[in-house]
Amino acid sequence: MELFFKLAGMALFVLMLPIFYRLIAGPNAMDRILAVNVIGTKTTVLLVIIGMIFARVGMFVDFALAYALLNFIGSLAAARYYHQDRLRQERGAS
Amino acid sequence: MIILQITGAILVILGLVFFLGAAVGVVRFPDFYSRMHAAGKGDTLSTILMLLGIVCFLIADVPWAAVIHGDFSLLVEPILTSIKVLMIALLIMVTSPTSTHALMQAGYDSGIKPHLSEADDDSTPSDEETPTP
Amino acid sequence: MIAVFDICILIFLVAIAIIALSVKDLLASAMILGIYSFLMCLLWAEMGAVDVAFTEAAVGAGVSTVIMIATVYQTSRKSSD
Amino acid sequence: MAPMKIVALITVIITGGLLLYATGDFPAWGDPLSPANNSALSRHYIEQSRVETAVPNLVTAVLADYRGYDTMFETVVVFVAGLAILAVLGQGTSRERAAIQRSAERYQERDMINIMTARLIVPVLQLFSLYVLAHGHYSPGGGFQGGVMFGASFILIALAGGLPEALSRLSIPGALLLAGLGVLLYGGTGLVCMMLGQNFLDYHILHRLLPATDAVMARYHAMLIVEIGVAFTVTAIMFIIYAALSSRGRMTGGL
Repeated sequence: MELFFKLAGMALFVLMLPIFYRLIAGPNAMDRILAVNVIGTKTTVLLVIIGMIFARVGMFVDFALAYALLNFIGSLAAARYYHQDRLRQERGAS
Repeated sequence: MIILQITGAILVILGLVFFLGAAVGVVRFPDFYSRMHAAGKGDTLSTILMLLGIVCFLIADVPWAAVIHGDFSLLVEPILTSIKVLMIALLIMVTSPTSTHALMQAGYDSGIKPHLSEADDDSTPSDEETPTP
Repeated sequence: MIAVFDICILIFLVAIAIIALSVKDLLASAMILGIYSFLMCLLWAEMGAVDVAFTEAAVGAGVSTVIMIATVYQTSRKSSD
Repeated sequence: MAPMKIVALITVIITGGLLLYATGDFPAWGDPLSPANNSALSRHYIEQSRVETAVPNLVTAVLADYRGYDTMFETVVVFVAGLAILAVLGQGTSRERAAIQRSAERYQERDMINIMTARLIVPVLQLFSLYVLAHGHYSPGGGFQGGVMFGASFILIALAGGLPEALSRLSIPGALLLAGLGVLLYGGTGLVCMMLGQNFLDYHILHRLLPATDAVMARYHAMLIVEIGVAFTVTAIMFIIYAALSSRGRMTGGL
């Protein structure tokens, strides 16, 4: 079972590589923020998987939960930034 | 209990398959909105499936032989942990679509045009900000 | 075998640091520093420093990204170098 | 590429290579022969902290009891950082604030979905942060982490519903009062220890004040009081930093 979770964690790391490609090559900032969002969600799973590998899930699940709660704030802030930026430009134009 | 472990393994592998779909979609799709579509759906579903698989493993790990003999105190910690993992799945089910929605709105606000034409489909998958209509 | 995790996370850390330095857009750079913090949290957790990992998760996931975005909003967006 | 960038790249690559090289030498988790266990002091912490303080989480015991000065002045540093941000950004003239408020009101459009999700998440976040604060003796966590998460819940309210919405729940004077109260709670615990005839932050004498506790449990409970003080300060200062930075000190408009 430990080996299974190690392989699953490695598979998650390998599957993150395409997302990293989008992070490096993304044509504009929004694509990079998308990649950040995907990697942030996957980090929660990776934390729980590391807990399974060490057989101490009760300890690791606490900050996986904190992560799942807080990860949402970053993308919300980016969305607010673009919204306010557009409003500011419209205000400047009119 | 071996059945629960096999179920858990299948769920984790299924989650990895969905995440592979999301990763391919993020690389291959032509414009920001379709990439966001792949990332949002595949990511949320794969996360939830993998967490459910981990819950199956946690329940299979409980020493059921001792519990059946009346030692219920062994049940407390695994069930608490399982509830927390299920809580993570629930919260991701709520927050991840919301952040996808917020980022979609942000893409609209920042003036990204969707990729509409069929003509330049195979020329450049990673388009610039304003494709020709 | 757990050392493979270490090496994966450390290579990703170096890659993320280089990307965050080379991106001109400061908003994207702030978000990429968020990934740096995610990977740092994974590294602490995987090395056994669980309290430090919790601090990194609490500060890096929510607060520091938001504060950097707020600062970018009040200053200019493009890097000047 | 500019020469400074090449220097930075080389530094990053060398540091990363050294870190990768060093990963082979890590001791396993819980290895009794790891170099961190060699000195007499760390062996004392590992063997005696459970006996002396009754706290299972070694990190909390070291952080809040054995190294109480360290944590106290960290709290003071956080407090002073918040005060410095408020002092540097200033408040702007009242006319400027009124202008920002008028334009912000005219262009106010908030997203309904974000507000609803924030309403759903904020109680869970606050409850979980209180759990992290109270359960810090048994699992990772404690005052700092719980405080940061509680402050993040106010930031979430400000992002979803606007800065005035969050300021109506925790105003800036109220936040400053809360931050000062946290430092006072920490320092006051130390002073009470001094008044009872012991050293500063030497908690075990507090069993005379706290009901029905012996010297060991007095240290256990005093650590909880101290962590609550840290959480107060960190909560208030995180929110103050966000509110001041996102609105340039004007406390209206903003993100």
